[in-house]
Amino acid sequence: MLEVRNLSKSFGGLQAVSDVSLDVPEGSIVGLLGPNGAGKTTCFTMIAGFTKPNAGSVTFEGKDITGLPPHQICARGMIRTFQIVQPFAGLTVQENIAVGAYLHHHERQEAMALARDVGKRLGMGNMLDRPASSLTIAGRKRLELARALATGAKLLLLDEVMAGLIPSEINEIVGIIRQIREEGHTFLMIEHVMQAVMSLAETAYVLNQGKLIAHGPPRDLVKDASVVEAYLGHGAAARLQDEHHA
Amino acid sequence: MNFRIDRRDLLKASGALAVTLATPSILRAQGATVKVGVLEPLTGNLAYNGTQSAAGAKFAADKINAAGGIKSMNGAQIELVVVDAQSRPEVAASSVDTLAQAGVVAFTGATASALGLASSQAAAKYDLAQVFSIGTAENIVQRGLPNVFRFTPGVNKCTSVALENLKLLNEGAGNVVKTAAIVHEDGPFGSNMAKIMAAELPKQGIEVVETISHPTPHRDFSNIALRVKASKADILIPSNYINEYTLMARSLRQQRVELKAIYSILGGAASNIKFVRENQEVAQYVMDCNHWYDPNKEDSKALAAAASAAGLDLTYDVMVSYATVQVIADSLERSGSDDRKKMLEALAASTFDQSIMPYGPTKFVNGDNVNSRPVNTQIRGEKIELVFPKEFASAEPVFPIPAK
Amino acid sequence: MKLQSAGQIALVVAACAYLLSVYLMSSPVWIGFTINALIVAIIALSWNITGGFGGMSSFGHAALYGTGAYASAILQVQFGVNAWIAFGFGIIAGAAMGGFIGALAFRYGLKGSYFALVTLAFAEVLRICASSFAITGGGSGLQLRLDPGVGTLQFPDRTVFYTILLVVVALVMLLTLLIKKSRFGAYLVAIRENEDAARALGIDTYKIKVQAMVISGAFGGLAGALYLQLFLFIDSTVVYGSAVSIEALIGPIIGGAGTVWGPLIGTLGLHLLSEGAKHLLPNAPGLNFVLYAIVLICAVRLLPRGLMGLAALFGTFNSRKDDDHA
Amino acid sequence: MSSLILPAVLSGLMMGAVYALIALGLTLIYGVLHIINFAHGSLLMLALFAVYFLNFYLGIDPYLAIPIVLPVFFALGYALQRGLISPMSSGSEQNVLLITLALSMIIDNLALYFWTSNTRSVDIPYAYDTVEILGAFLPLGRVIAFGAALAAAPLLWLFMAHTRTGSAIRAVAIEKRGAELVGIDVNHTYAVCFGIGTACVALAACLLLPTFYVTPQVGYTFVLVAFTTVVLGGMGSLLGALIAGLLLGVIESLCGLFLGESLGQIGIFVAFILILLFKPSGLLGKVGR
Repeated sequence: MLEVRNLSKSFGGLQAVSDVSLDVPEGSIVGLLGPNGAGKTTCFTMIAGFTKPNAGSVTFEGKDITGLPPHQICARGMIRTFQIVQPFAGLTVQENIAVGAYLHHHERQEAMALARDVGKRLGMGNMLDRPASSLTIAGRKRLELARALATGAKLLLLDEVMAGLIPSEINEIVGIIRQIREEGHTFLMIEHVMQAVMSLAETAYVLNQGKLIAHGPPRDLVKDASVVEAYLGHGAAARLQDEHHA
Repeated sequence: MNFRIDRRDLLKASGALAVTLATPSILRAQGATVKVGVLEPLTGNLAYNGTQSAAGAKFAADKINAAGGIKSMNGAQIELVVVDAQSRPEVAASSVDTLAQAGVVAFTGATASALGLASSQAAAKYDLAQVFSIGTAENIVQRGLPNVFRFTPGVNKCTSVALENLKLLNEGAGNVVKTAAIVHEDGPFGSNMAKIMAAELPKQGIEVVETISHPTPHRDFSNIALRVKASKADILIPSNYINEYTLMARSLRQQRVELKAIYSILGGAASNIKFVRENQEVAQYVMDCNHWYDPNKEDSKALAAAASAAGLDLTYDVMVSYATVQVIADSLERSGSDDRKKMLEALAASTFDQSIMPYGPTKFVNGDNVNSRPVNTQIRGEKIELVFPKEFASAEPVFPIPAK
Repeated sequence: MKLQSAGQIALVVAACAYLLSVYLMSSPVWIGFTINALIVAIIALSWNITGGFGGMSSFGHAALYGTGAYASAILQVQFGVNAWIAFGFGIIAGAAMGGFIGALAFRYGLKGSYFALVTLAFAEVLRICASSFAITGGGSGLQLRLDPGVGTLQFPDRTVFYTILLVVVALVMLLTLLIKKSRFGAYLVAIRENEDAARALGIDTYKIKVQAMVISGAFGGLAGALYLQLFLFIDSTVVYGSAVSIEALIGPIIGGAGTVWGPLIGTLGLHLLSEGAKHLLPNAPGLNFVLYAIVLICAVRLLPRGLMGLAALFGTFNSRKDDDHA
Repeated sequence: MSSLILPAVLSGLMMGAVYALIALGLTLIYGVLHIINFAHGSLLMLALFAVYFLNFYLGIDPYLAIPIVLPVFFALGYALQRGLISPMSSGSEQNVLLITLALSMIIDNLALYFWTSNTRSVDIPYAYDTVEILGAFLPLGRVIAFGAALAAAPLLWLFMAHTRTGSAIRAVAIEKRGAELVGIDVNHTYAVCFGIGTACVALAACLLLPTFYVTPQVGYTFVLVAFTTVVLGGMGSLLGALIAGLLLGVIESLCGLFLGESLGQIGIFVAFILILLFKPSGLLGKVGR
């Protein structure tokens, strides 16, 4: 569904992303992992059209979308969310979702009806009329998902949708993502919470210092020495091995 | 603030505040009175001229009242109703409503043409006469409004009289002046004056070698002084407001511009005594064709004394405003009524020749006083002398500037 | 419009009652004063589209106002075009100027105070141009020939003009309401709150912002063209001066930016305040502005979300109706 | 005309120095507090009056008034920010705008009421003195202002770079929250910054008055140019303001020479629009938004 080939980006002299390729098959959940500053979010911004890559291509459903502006990419059915969720504060929850729904439903009544529908599906039925600014972090994360779903997107790029949540809230979101996937959506998600990635993603890619260092099923990746080193520092894999044996 | 406004809304509904708010400032109130409006910009960028004008009107009213008021109305005292046009046309127009509500019989104003155009148009709806103190734009008297009475000359007359006087002066000096540079503000007066000058000066054998317009305010006159200097003009003809005139005069001096004469037209500073005091050296011998009173009249002397007692600089704004109140008082005397329509008739029929201005008998044709005229003043020492025409002159003109 | 509280309803009722009471008072002072306030209210409503809903604070709405006034005046004075047609072109010219400024400014992603200052500069450029070229009458400005009549859009009877203005203001507010309730309005608010999130949700933010400037420009041009028909005279300072730009933003902010009624209520409130100050200090020109400014500062302190925001705090309804029935 | 180009450039530089002086204070306030101080022009006017009255009543030369006027205006600026702008605005940018607008109305109209709108200028013995440079006569007062601007901008920059107060101001400008966390009193720092900005405008007044005049409206003559200078130089950049001021002075002077003085001022604003469109961060600005 999504094919990223040899994507590269540098800011000034700093190579933020170099030569990244990844595939997201339809109906799958793919994780994008890596330590802070690895270039994950930069990848997202390029895939979703917020910044133009220096090199490489992004193909969505067989069509080249490299360098298209975000709103056009969104119109084709791929949408990103943001790590720091900021609902549209002046609007209610339902109106927030409707902003997404307006993409394919120009009439207010239709958009609001769809927004209510999506909101209910994500368990926000009782807070539709609340001002979005009154939501908790978990509520805002859900709202972010709901807005994205309301656009009718087929592929959702989720940027740390679980960061800042307590375990019970994480479980709820994991459940919701599963449910959405059942409805036929595809996910590419940046995630730090390994527990979530392990339980959700079929495959994951690991970025370090802008380069892909590993990919495969998450369960295998956590055993990969280079991945562990990237997260915990040089020599960590060896130390872990030692501890394991000790 | 919120509840205050709410309370106002309630009051308004009852109409109570409408009456109180509509009552403008009243300077005098005693016995039988007749109200005359003064519509001037007391705040905003025209505040200086507006305040001077309002002061002039007050001097006139005080003088007339002290002399027994309007005799045909049993000595009714003139009560001035002063409103602030805030240097904005829409405020000038709505101030006319305030004046009408207050029951003025006529009003004087409004310093700038833009304000006067708006106020006289608004006043036309009330058949309320506006006697223009200053209102030089010619379209003021070209709209066919029956309530417009421009007592003082407009830009066309100011410029043509200035041209005539210049011709006489130049002939008297053996036609030493052959080239001229014009520096003017880019407002209606300056632009029109420059247009007329460019067409007429060559007919008197003076070539216009440089014409420079500048905005108001303008911060730096170095370039202008340099261009005047480079043009090698014999005479500089400026027309601008006092601030710009001050800066220009300094720059001319600093850039060592040699001129045979500076001959300004409605110059903002050349007939301003404050400018003369603060800029003694550069002000000397500057000539100005402007609104000015006849210094020999008794009323003029009294005005000069009153202004000096009040610590007020005697500018042309004070003089013309004084005179317009005189004109209104004369018409009141003849109509004997505070009826606005009768006032219009009385003004239209005015032949008043007792004002402090050196004008012939007043005669309004299409609202323009055909017997108004500007005069020439010249800065001499610490004084501003009237030098032209001869019959009112307090000093002989010095032209060109004597070599040092 | 969904008013959120009894306080807001009271405020709106008070404003309407005031506007209608002007008919009953038959006082020329009040009608003249309210006419001026209503013209300002239209430019305030114009500012509200971009500044209130879209969060793009402009300091140069005079650019739109002046363009509307000058376009109409030039057509009438220099080309003898019928007043109605010229009036229409005034609105179009305002819209075009809005689109032009928006297209340039947003193309390069100007936001916040940068956008504010660039609009200010545009107004200033236009003011200088208008005072320099012959077609705009240069420094002399442009004067329409006094010729009362429906055909020339000149109404000497001010009650008639007042009624026309009321209808125009009502129409502009109705359009504002429709915008607020539309996809476009929701998009504008989304852009105001978080432009990146809006882009991610498929909103062509550049297009929406330019469109908002076009609509704002049309309202601004309308206000300018109405000013011309009322006073028949304009010059560069009168219509392109910064006083217009300030009036355009001060009313909505005090009244409540991004609301339908805020700009009107704020403008009326401020005009009443200014008139009241003049009344309280009649013989001290200048001091009335000081009083006005002091009250303004207090108002800013006490009304962080404008009059409508304050009123919303009083008598809030507990049971809110569902929004999509509106 | 060509013989006038050099003198025009020189007099443009002289005028530009005045713009830079006025913009210095504004750019400091703009760069740190992120507010557009609409009262800046009014504060300039107030300072001009202060200098004028010191000269008129006490015979103090405008240049000698600097050590008197600067501390007074620093205190005034500090008090305004601490006592009025900050508490009244509740931290909202729009509110700050309205408050500085209202403040300028108050200052302007009080000045009009108490001092009337008369044009005043100081009578000093060297009013007409000039300095001859490359065949051009430059007013002495302007040359002094030029030198002072050249000195003031780097001095202020050094102050910001190398003093404790300076680094506190910079810290607050970059990251308010973070500065708070490391124990910087943000409100105090803001007020100090506003005070320095106001003192800068007072310095500009001392240097401007010998070659200019003062009326209650005089602030408007400079305030728009000052904004332009700030943005052109890069918001918050002191050296940028200096360069931009000089550049604008020259642009204005040359445009005035070739397009006519009326249209000449358009050069300033066209330069302004162009820089905002193509390099919104300004000549020496670091961050563009």
